[in-house]
Amino acid sequence: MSIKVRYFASLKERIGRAEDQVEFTMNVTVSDIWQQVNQDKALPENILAAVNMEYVGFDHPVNDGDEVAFFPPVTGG
Amino acid sequence: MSIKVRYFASLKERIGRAEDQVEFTMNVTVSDIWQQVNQDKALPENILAAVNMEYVGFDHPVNDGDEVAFFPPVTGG
Amino acid sequence: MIVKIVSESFDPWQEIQAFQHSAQAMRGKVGATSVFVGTMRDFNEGDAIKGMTLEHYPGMTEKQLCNIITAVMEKWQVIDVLVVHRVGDIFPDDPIVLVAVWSSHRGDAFDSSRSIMEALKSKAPFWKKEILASDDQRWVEKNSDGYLKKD
Amino acid sequence: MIVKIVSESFDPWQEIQAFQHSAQAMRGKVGATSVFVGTMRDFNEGDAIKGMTLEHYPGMTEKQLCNIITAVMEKWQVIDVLVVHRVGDIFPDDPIVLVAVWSSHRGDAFDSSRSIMEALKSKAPFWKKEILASDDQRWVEKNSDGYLKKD
Repeated sequence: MSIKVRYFASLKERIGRAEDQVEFTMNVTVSDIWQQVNQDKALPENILAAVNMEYVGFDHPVNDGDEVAFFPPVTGG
Repeated sequence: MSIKVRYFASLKERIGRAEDQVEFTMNVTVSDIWQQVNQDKALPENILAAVNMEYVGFDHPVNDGDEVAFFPPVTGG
Repeated sequence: MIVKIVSESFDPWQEIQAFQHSAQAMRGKVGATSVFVGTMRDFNEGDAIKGMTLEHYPGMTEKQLCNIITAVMEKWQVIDVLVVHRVGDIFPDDPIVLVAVWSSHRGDAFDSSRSIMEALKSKAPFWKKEILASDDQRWVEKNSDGYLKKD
Repeated sequence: MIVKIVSESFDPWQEIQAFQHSAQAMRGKVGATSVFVGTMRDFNEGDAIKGMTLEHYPGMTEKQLCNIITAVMEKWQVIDVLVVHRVGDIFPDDPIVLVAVWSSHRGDAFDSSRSIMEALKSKAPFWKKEILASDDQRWVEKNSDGYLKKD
């Protein structure tokens, strides 16, 4: 299955990419996605995750075609 | 001494006057003023008093030249 | 601080724009503006209302509003305040009151504008007389707590 | 409910006037309008700031703002809501966010506008990068609690 992974703000700069496209053959969680695409990097503190534009925990399952996003605490308003 | 007494809103309509001018020869309180000018009428419930445009209790002293006002609860805004 | 009692209809958004235009010293310092506008509804306590007369106590009204704003500016970090209140004959949809607070931070702005409104409702000498659809008139006896009760 | 993400400068007072003009159905029903406007300051955390870039997550930002407003409209008695938020390059004194709530009563209006702002600050995916007077850039790490600390 194919998953789009997106990064925003300071995390995007830190990783040096705005997005990744990853393929899996088995069921995975948000946490698995991070491990797969950023093997050399520990998850920075306070990073939030979203699947299909809704906030989720890192144990949330990810399905084929989902968009997963990682980003730092929001600072709008 | 000479005191101006003013009434507002529903109290003004009830009393039938917007103001009175009263003369006293001795020290008086807000309560004395009401008694003097409205001898036949008990003070309606919830009526507020002001002396020189500041809220006061009914035992507040009144001096020569003061303006005393009586009115119902305020309903602005 | 500006406090205005007006006997003609006013546009709260134009009042704010004019205030900001003349208060150039706030530019860059303001991070938060909290505004409340009270307008006349065409219903109250289950009755259709077609008009209203707002009486006030000239002099005391301004004095009490200044007292209220001064107390709020001592409690919260506020840059400036504008209060405009209508008196006289008004009709549904007319603005009755505008409270605007400029501050550097949102908490100070929200808290102080609300505090001014609540104090105005309980201490500023204004009185409303409603004209019902039937042409009957009645004095509003007291202000509500500010929430619509769910049925 | 209207939610707008804009990449050009906007005038919050004109946005409100335009919204009210097109929402004629509210006329006579609205007794309370509570508005919050966040503007860019020229200082933050002790440093002079000359500009800012606001990044967002297109799609998720709108979705989260709609979620926030829907939850607020379930909790309080609200007639309508307008939220406008700026993205892109901004400068001191530029409006960043507008939250406007129309309600029949003031308590519902105040509570819901504040609740929308607090939720927006913690849940809507926007990120600020500040450009200091020195030309150094830095990401704002987290939003403040909204109060200026007295010295």
